[in-house]
Amino acid sequence: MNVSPRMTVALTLILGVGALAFLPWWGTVFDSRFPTSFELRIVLRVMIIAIVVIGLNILVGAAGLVSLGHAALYGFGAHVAALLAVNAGLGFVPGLIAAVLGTAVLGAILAYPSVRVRGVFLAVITIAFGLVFVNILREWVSFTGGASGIPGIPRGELFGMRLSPAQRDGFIYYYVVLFFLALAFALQYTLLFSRYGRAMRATSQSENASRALGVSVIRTRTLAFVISAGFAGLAGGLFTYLSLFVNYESFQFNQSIQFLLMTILGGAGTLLGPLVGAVTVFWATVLLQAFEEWQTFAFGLMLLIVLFAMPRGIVGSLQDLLARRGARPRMRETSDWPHWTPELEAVIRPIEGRPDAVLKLEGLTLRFGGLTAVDNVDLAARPGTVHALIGPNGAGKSSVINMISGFYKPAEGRILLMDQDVAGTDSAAMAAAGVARTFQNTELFGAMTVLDNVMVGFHSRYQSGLLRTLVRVPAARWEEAKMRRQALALLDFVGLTDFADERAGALPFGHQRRLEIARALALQPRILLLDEPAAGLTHGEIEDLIRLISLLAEKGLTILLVEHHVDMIMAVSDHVTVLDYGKVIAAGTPRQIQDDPRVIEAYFGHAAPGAEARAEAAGGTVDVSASAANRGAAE
Amino acid sequence: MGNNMQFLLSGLSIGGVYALVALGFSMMWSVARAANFTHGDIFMLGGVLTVAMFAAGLPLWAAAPLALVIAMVAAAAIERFLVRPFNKEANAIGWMLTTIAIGVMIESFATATYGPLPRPLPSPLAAEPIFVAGAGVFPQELLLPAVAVLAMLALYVFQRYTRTGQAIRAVATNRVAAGLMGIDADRITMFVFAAAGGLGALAGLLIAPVIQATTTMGLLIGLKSFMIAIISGITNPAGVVAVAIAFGVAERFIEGYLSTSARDAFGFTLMILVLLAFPQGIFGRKEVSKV
Amino acid sequence: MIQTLRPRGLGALMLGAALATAATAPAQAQSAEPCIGASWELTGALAHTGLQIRYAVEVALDEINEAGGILGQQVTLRAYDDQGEPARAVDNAFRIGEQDNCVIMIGGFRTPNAIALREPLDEMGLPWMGVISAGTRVIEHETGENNWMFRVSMKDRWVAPFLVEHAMARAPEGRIGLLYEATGWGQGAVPDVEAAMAEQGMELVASETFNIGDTDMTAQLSRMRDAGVEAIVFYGVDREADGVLRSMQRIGFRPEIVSAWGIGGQLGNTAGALADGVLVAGTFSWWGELEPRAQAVLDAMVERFGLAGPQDLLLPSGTANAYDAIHIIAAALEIAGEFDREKLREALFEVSHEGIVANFDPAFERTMERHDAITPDAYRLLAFHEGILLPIEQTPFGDASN
Amino acid sequence: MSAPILQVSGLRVAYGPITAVDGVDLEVGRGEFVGIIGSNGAGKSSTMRAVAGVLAPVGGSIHFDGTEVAGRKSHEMVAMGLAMVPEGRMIFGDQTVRENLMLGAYTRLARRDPDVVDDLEEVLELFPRLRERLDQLGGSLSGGEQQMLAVARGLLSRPKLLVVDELSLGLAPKILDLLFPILAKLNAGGLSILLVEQMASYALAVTQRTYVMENGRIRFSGPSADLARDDRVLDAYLGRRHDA
Repeated sequence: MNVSPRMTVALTLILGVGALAFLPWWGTVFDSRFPTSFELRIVLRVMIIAIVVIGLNILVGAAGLVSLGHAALYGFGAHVAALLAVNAGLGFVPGLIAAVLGTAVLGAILAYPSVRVRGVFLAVITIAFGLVFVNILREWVSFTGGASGIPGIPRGELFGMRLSPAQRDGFIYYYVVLFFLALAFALQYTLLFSRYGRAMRATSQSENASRALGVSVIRTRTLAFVISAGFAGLAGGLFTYLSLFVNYESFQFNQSIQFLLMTILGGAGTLLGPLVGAVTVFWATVLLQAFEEWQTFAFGLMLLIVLFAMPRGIVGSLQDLLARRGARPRMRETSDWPHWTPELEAVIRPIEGRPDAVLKLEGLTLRFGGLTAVDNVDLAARPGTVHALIGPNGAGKSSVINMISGFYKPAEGRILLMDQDVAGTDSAAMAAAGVARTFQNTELFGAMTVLDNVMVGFHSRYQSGLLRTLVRVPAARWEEAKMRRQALALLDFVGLTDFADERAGALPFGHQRRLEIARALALQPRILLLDEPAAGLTHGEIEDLIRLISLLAEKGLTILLVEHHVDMIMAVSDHVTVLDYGKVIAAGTPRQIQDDPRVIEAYFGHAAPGAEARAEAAGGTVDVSASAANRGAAE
Repeated sequence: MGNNMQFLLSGLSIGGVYALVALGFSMMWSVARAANFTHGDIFMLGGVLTVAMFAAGLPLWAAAPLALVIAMVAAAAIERFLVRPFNKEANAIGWMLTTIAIGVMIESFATATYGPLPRPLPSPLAAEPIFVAGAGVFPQELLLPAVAVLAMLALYVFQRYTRTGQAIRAVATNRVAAGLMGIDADRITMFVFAAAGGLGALAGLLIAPVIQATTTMGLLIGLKSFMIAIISGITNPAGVVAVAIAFGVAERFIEGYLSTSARDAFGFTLMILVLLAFPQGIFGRKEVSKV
Repeated sequence: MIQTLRPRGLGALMLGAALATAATAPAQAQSAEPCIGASWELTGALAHTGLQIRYAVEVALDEINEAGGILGQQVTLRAYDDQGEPARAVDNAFRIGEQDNCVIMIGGFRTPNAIALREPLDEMGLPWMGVISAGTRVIEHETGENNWMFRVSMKDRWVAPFLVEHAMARAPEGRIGLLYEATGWGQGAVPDVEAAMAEQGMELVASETFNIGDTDMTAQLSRMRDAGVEAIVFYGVDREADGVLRSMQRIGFRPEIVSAWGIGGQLGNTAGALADGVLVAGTFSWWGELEPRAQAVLDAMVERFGLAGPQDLLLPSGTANAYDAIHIIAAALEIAGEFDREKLREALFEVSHEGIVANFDPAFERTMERHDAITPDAYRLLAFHEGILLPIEQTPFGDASN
Repeated sequence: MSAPILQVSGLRVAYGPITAVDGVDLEVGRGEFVGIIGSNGAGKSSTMRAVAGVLAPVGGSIHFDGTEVAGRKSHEMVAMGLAMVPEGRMIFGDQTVRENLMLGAYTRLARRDPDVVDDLEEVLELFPRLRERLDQLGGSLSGGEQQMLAVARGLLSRPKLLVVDELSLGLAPKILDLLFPILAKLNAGGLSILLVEQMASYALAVTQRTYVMENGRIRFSGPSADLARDDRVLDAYLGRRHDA
């Protein structure tokens, strides 16, 4: 059974909103005391918290950034709304807008240091932020009321209706919150399944691949922070108008931990996870009251059990289970590849104007500390050709690729892309300028689908901005559909159409290599850098890869190929440059290179005097003169 | 000036606590690349167990070492059964939450059995203050920075001159290579967690006579010490101890010259700024990322 | 599918549904259950406060139920944990008022948790009885209207002059400093104390604060010493008071300490002799000679909860207040004649009750100020002597009147 | 002749979905010097890592010194007498040369083997450069010196079998001319050695027998002297075909 995200959202919105909308009237219809305003209040509180958790899910689940200070953002929103209501007499709607925007701005400020570090450093910054925030709230008594908080917040009004969750007011506030929850849920969907969501997931899974595809890691993470903060601010504002009293105690470190728990427990990165997590954890805290002073112990134990039993969270683990049970033993087959279709004409195009070289390296040099890894390398890749860069392990080939793609800054020399010196440009900009690359140890976004991997490659080519994307204006949807068509064409090109919905990490290795090439092509590159694309491939796959590279060159794409697999270099390349110890030791056609004694020595070693030593030591004789290297050199 | 001396002495005391606890974080991080959030609770156990066993009639000379041993066993068990299985999956959030959950359980268990209130631990070194340049301090408090510096030196000597110590350094540098030397990296890691737990618990029982042992005393100290370890560049023990003590002193001077209420806001803002300036921590080394 | 659920359409739909049914909603008028709800701390650093109040509440309810209950019905206690967080206290209030449908709710230790209850109590029409938290704003609302909140405890606005008066009596030059915890209670007391000082024609010479969990107060105390403080008015609880005393010992500065009710018996256990002479405002002490009725209550608590004696009653005033509060509620319900919240509220103004803390006659009056049952004339000064918190008359530290 | 010191059969190694070694059989006799050559990514190092216990094989068996050891951890293998000089050397950069060497003797120090001191002396005779640098940090050594240290460190566990993974990696020919003879000398002294090497000519010159690996399998094997004359070896490297 495979439930698409789209169906999940539609069903959840219809059934969930329907059920929740009916809930307050249950008692009236069925003549029972249920639900009392206690139960409704719990539902309300969970709905508000779920909005925070949805926001956190975007940050943690999509962008892979852990925030242990989210309660502070939530509290900031709550205080903005409360202070504006009490001091400025601002109403519900402007108050809420201010809460959302204000918190989003705070999120941007917090993002500045946060997105530049990872792991525990990020955790420390968010923890510190949360503690500073609470400290300020508590101590700035004249402004925030300190621990006594801000009481007497006037109930909000909307179109003349009292925004109260009480029955005599028609549960109006309940419906307001429900509306915002549904909105948040829908926005979560449109965001996560847009190019922005894909970019976030991409940066969390491989920073390098993201940069290589023109996705700015810093900007994407900042965006995730800001959006996540906006959700927290919204929830904070809603909380203020529910409780009509705020003080710092609802926004402390343990609350941040609870938000994170809800996210992880529900299933980070899943659509329904935040809802399930918020409901589970909040209800647990209510139900576990029966354990009195042992309740926190029971809470910890429950968490531990869930974390051990369901490492991907409740929804994530259930999805895995469903996927496993529903996995029909359908053989997915790779179609014939490379498979050219007219759709690809829009993606892979010859360079206009036919310059004499798409890429030219002049005196390129790279140093690590005292070590010169790349030493004064010259190279020119002519349009529509395959230029191979070879050399033994550690010769500096990958370093050259890394400089061209902007991952390393050269110490000296020029990198001319279409006659423009781009040396030192950062990698995301380099990608946007048309330099696409693959990685030696495939850097796929393993947890994303095969199709999404390719879609990330289109990121820098979209026209629609954030707002249009989130609201899904027709132009944005049309654009998305177009990119999707092109992505499918690229998958078809490498024979992976059947695998489009598979997790990329689950693909066989050979398929991963092909996917990486398809993804790089999505950039509509001027030059494609392939870093050992044949490593780990079977003979048959290498044959196909050779045809693919030749076909691309034929279609006018320029390719720089780093490879160990000599068969392949000889078969596809028009020109070969050989590096050893960072220096160019030979350049020419494959045939010239093949018989160059310097190349043979670099690859194979010369006749080692060690052989004689061994012979002496062993007292035997070894025919050193017969060593293959010598013969090779002699030929 | 008397007040400055007072702030310095008081700061040394709390700084010593931070230093001992942060040193544990540093040790655990070095061998396991893991931040163990139960460490604050191990610190608490050091104090609380000593008090509880002392109250149960055990003499102090027996209660204190016994508390240390229990805390060390607990720390080792946490490594074996919680950190190790989760660390393999490289799911940092997963086991960070796991250790948080265990921390909640430890604290809650302690509160339910020991009670929520602080309880005293008599110590001859905390009965009468001594006076230095017009400032008063309990000898017990000066014990803390002294023990912290000693622990750091002992750690240095241990790692430098003993076989196990060199094995710890080897594991910290490269687990695979350590295994190829015949070192059981898993056992070494567990040993380090136990040792770190011992230092944390030692801090807990040493400070107990001054601040009274409560079951909630681990949370903030643990959190702050962890952050201190991170901002000082967690793998350098001397740096961690120096920054921890400096942070403790800075806190007291902030309290003295600005206000008590500004202490945490200033302290934590300082931390954020330090991380902005030194993304790898003050004494941290930049880890080269390979493409 | 998703397109059909555009936010605007959805919102309109829900608004419409809500409006259509709002008019037909019947007002629920139901009589309440014979239960007393409570929201206080059972976990965390203040977990003992909930447990301590519970001793007295249970014993009072036992007495009442053994004597046939209220209006012939056995009365139960429904106690919930608020973990010290106001929002959870509000959750619990709804649970008590709506799900359990109790006739009244009693409150716990923390002032913010009580302040947060104002609106929900109004909404439900649920009477609330405070037994410890003393914040002025719990009872005296800025709106000038308090329908449902009552209290059998001290009130900071009245405590402040009491503390200042006793502090002044012990400060020859009237140099008083205020030292308070950074909580709603501590911060809320600042204006009260300042006002009380002004009434004496004086000003505070120092005002210092500390955080919950702080143990080193040398910075604050050094400043107070430099300001020449002779007596300290203290708002805080046992744990931080212990820190204060040890810091005082460290810097060799020991002014008189006159504390609000936050300090209980535990300070004697932790600080020992250091606590000698610390004065605490309160309503009751379980040490020393007790009236027979109070002695019976103490015996009952000791027996039922396996206590060692008065040393285990860490909130002496709070437990005594709670005991009296339950009896006042019972008496009011007898007057009301049924378990009806509205009638209970009205009856509270009619009750007269001879309690162990004071003679409540009447317990409450219709002015907002007198929603507090205990008036300043019932306040007592207690003092630590040899680790025990005693009425000051039973100690060598003078009597309450000087 | 006694049983081989190392006998590997049907070995399979995988990294997640990627199979790196696919059914490898090989053996090293006692006192033998055996090489494995092949181009980058052929599965040589993965084979070695499985043999040394750095990673667990997914299939096949490994008999070392008469015991089945597949799946044992590397530290157990060291105790049993297998030492590995890992690819990339893996020197403990912030420990001194002496400390690095002592870590090599870790298991022996644990059982208080009195011969360690003599062995250290012997190893330093073999690598006089290391004697000059005894108190320098491992990280400050040149690449060649680090490789010497790695070999010396491996020897100090007094192994029955020394496994050397990519001795030539990143080293200049000058250094290799120094290092390979030392391995030959050690072998002549009776040490069994399994050498994985990309630089085929060096390996073929010093070893007695050689396996040629390609794509996770043994493509062919034979006496090194014979293989050194075999065109197929060079062609496997340079992509030349007989028919071309």
